[in-house]
Amino acid sequence: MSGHYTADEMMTVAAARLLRNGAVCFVGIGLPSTAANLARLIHAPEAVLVYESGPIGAKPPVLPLSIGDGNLAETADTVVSTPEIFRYWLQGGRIDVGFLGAAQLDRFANINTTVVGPYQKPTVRLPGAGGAPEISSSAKEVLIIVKQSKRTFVERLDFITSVGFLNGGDARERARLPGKGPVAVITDLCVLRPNDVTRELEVRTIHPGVDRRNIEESTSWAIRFAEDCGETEPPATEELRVLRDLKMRTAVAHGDPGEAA
Amino acid sequence: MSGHYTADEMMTVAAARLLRNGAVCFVGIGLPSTAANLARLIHAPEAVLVYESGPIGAKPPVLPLSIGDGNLAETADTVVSTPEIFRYWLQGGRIDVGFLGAAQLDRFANINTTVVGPYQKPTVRLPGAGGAPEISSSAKEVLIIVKQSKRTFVERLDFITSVGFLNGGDARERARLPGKGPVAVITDLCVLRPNDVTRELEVRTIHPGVDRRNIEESTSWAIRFAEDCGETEPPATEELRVLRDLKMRTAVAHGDPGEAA
Amino acid sequence: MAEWTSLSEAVSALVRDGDTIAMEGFTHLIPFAAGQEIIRQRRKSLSLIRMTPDVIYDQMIGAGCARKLTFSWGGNPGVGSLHRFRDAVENGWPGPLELEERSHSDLANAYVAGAANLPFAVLRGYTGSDFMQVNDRIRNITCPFTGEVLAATPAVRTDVTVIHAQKADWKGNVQLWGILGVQKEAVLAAKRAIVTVEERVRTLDAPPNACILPSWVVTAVCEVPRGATPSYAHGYYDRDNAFYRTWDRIARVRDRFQDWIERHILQTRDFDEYLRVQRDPQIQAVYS
Amino acid sequence: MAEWTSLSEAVSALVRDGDTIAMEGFTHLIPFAAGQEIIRQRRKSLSLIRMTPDVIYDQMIGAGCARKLTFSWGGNPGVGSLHRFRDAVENGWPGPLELEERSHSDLANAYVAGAANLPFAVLRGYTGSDFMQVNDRIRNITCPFTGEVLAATPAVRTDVTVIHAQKADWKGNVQLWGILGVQKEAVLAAKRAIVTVEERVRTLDAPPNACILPSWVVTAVCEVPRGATPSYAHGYYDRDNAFYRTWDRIARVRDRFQDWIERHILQTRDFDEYLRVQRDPQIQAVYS
Repeated sequence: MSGHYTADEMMTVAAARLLRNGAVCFVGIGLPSTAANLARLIHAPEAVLVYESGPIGAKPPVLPLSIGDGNLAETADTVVSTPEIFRYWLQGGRIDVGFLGAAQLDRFANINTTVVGPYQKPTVRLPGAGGAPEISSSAKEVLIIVKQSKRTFVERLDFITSVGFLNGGDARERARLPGKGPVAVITDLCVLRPNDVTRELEVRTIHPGVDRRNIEESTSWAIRFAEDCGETEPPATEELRVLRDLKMRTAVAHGDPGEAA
Repeated sequence: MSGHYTADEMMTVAAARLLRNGAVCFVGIGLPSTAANLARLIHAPEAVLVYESGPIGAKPPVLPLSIGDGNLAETADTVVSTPEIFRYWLQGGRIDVGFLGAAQLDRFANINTTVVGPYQKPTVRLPGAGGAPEISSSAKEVLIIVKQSKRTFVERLDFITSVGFLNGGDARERARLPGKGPVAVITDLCVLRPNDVTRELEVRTIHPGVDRRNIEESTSWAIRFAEDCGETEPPATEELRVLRDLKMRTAVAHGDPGEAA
Repeated sequence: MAEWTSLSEAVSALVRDGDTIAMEGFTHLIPFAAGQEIIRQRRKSLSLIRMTPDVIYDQMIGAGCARKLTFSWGGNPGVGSLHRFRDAVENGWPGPLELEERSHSDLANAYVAGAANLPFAVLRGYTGSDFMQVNDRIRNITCPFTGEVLAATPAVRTDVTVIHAQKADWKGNVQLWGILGVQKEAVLAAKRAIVTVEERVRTLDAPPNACILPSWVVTAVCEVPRGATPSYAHGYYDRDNAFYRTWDRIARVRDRFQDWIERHILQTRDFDEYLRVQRDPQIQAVYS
Repeated sequence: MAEWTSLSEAVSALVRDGDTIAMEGFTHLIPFAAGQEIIRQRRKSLSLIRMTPDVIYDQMIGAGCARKLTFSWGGNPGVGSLHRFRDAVENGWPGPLELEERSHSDLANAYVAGAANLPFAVLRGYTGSDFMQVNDRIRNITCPFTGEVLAATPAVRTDVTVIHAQKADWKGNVQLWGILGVQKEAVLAAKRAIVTVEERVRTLDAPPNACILPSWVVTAVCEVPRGATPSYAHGYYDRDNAFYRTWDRIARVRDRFQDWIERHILQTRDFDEYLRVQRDPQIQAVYS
């Protein structure tokens, strides 16, 4: 145990713990990249980090700001072209874990990163798909890391960019998607996992200091809690030390402490 | 002019002359490779030789024995994978001239390198297609070099491996093949070109010392001679000198004079 | 064979109003100098293609060069939104922008199909997503052997592709390394190709199997040192992360954006002068 | 993660009777040592895949390992025929050999499809040829955008792929260079992969964008110096052209071939002993 830490730190640490050592992980930029690199520096030194820009086995000394930073290429086992990454490595079935962020998601862990509002006349134009549709379908399993709020945890997506469990139940299997889909969603409040039967997300562990009301008020649908719902293990001293070191090094390297998350 | 030379030398020199400087040439091993490299050493120093094993812009100091000799890779501008050669460079429409050999061909310059006799129970099992079917269809134009005899110039192919003009006339255009097909066939007796209308091969120039009877007796069909059929320019002293130098260097490098053709 | 020219001449001769144009570079080697020269020469009605529009297309869209955008991820990497892109899509400013939206995997495959002279690409993708409802150019295709249904998308072919690379030799053979993105495919899918390079060298001395574009697939090659800044050129200079953050402030407001374009691009003669303006602390004080 | 083992152990554990197996290498880096170990361990009923069967498959076919051959060019490069291949096809000796015949372009594309986990590949090919009459696995497919008709062929997927490479590091990361052929695709299209290498090194120190197969796509890696002879290993040794010519004489006659296999492969313990026999002038006098 560890004294003071932020909700973001709890989220990142909880996400990092779910990446097992040796896993080949297709890493999204931002929160997923932070969590994956934290895992690599703590318990998963043999995790293989793959970025869609082409590096395979990247071991960046500081967090990349963009998906194609030079330190990814310099530290990778090899750097292939972007078509090859998507064709041979992701679609080819070589990725154990896809690690994604999300702008919005629904109770079945489907993701929207495209638009808020109607597609042709959006209220907010989001960045779009990137690699996520094929990561979410082809990776053997998917982890999603996202800050929880009524804006992100929505009743109904305006656009399905990347699939989770579609309408739930065996819908994903019936659609013959290669991978088994999201196995966990990690937020700043809790860790959720899909129900074995309905595939609806259920809160499995609640972060220390958070109560059920907080979670319910940060979710647009009537969220369920698993029967055996417990408390998330708080960040260990070592986890916090390594995470803070990493962020500090990153801020120094990129010349802007404010943007280093 | 040049004193004594062999029919093979005449054939190689006549073929080499047809490769224009600057052309990007997809080169078959054996006779085509000899002719293409002779051209490169005489009048076509800027010809770009592409081999199906992956080298682009190969400038081998001696003739390669195999399609993937090390000197092709060492002297190339770049070496790409075999899939890339066929996908981006040949099918991609980047090849000006495909330079092919043949086991058998017919009057419309269709080629057989697959079987003599029925496919399922062949009298002679030939090596097969290699790159030829797609070279003959995708290269902007094709040159064929082959020794002429009733065994090679046949009335009817047992198997069409690589297309020339199919049944002649506009059959090739109707089949929507990307390239315009064989523009010349160079043998040890003569140079043939397709008739503008029927696309049947016609003898355009006869090598010195060869007469029409020789050619007729070396062809299984009633071969036509162009109205303006003339004599092939005999090898110049310089052409012979460079060819013989190349073959000598090749024989020394490969340790077997007998195989260096 | 590639001809060595100035960037101004290359854009003038090879980029035409209404062209379909790809300017690729995946975070690395983004051809910013060329993008700005296109703005400077006031090209219009371009159909822009790029996996990640990035700041290069935010500038071109805001400056009114674009009629259409084909893309797969339109954010400011590591910072947030592309405000000019959003303003065009959300408010039609400075003019309407038609979108053709795909996923990275799709667009990468579509470039491969273009390079390979195929009319379409096949991929495992989009199942369960809403893309097919908004893009009728994403269709299904059935495997003739297994009966499986896969996604098909049309190949990307361009009138002109522009990339930036580390170096080229005197003949115009181009070499790039590090993060390669989709540049080779984008060049091979083009009718005409412009390559800007950090430096012109006597010989490439490239390692075996390096990524080389032979001179004869390139139309014009231009020596433009730092031509990829604010992105980076592996082995030459780092990414200017501060500029990407500053861009967020510049592009957020139309007036400020227009002032920036005017002062940095339209009133400068070339990229060298742009770099001098960009380094002038007095001028830059306004934007930070 | 790849495990370092002896070649004998790798073949024993990973190659099974009846397997579909690709052993690639385009003239360069042909995994001869592995092919001979498969003969030595008397594997049967293999479905062999290789663009150019070359002498490696001539040996395996003649030794009775094969049930089927998928290929695109079956000659002895620079010499002439593969006599054991021809004898199997023309006379069914030592047993019937089913052929699945394609063009190079097709088979290269089919490996790409296998590596990319697609059930089929699309190419411009075969138009006007007789292939479709003898191979019902070459079919047509129609572009859903343009209506063009193209060729489709089934992907290659293998139980096991075997390649030879220049080097691997202690973790089993593999590097090859020079003529790359279709090896990367063949490994990625496989359930299991065996890689023999010229040498085991501490670190690869590879140039950017070198052709690397990460350890975790390889099952077993084996140090077998000269393991590609009589083909060659770029940077290590040249092609043994004389052996390719000698092979023509050995393979032309069944008895002589069987005697050679017996003496060189079945009666030797491993590839090192094969190399000693191969270098023994007294033994070799018989075959020249």
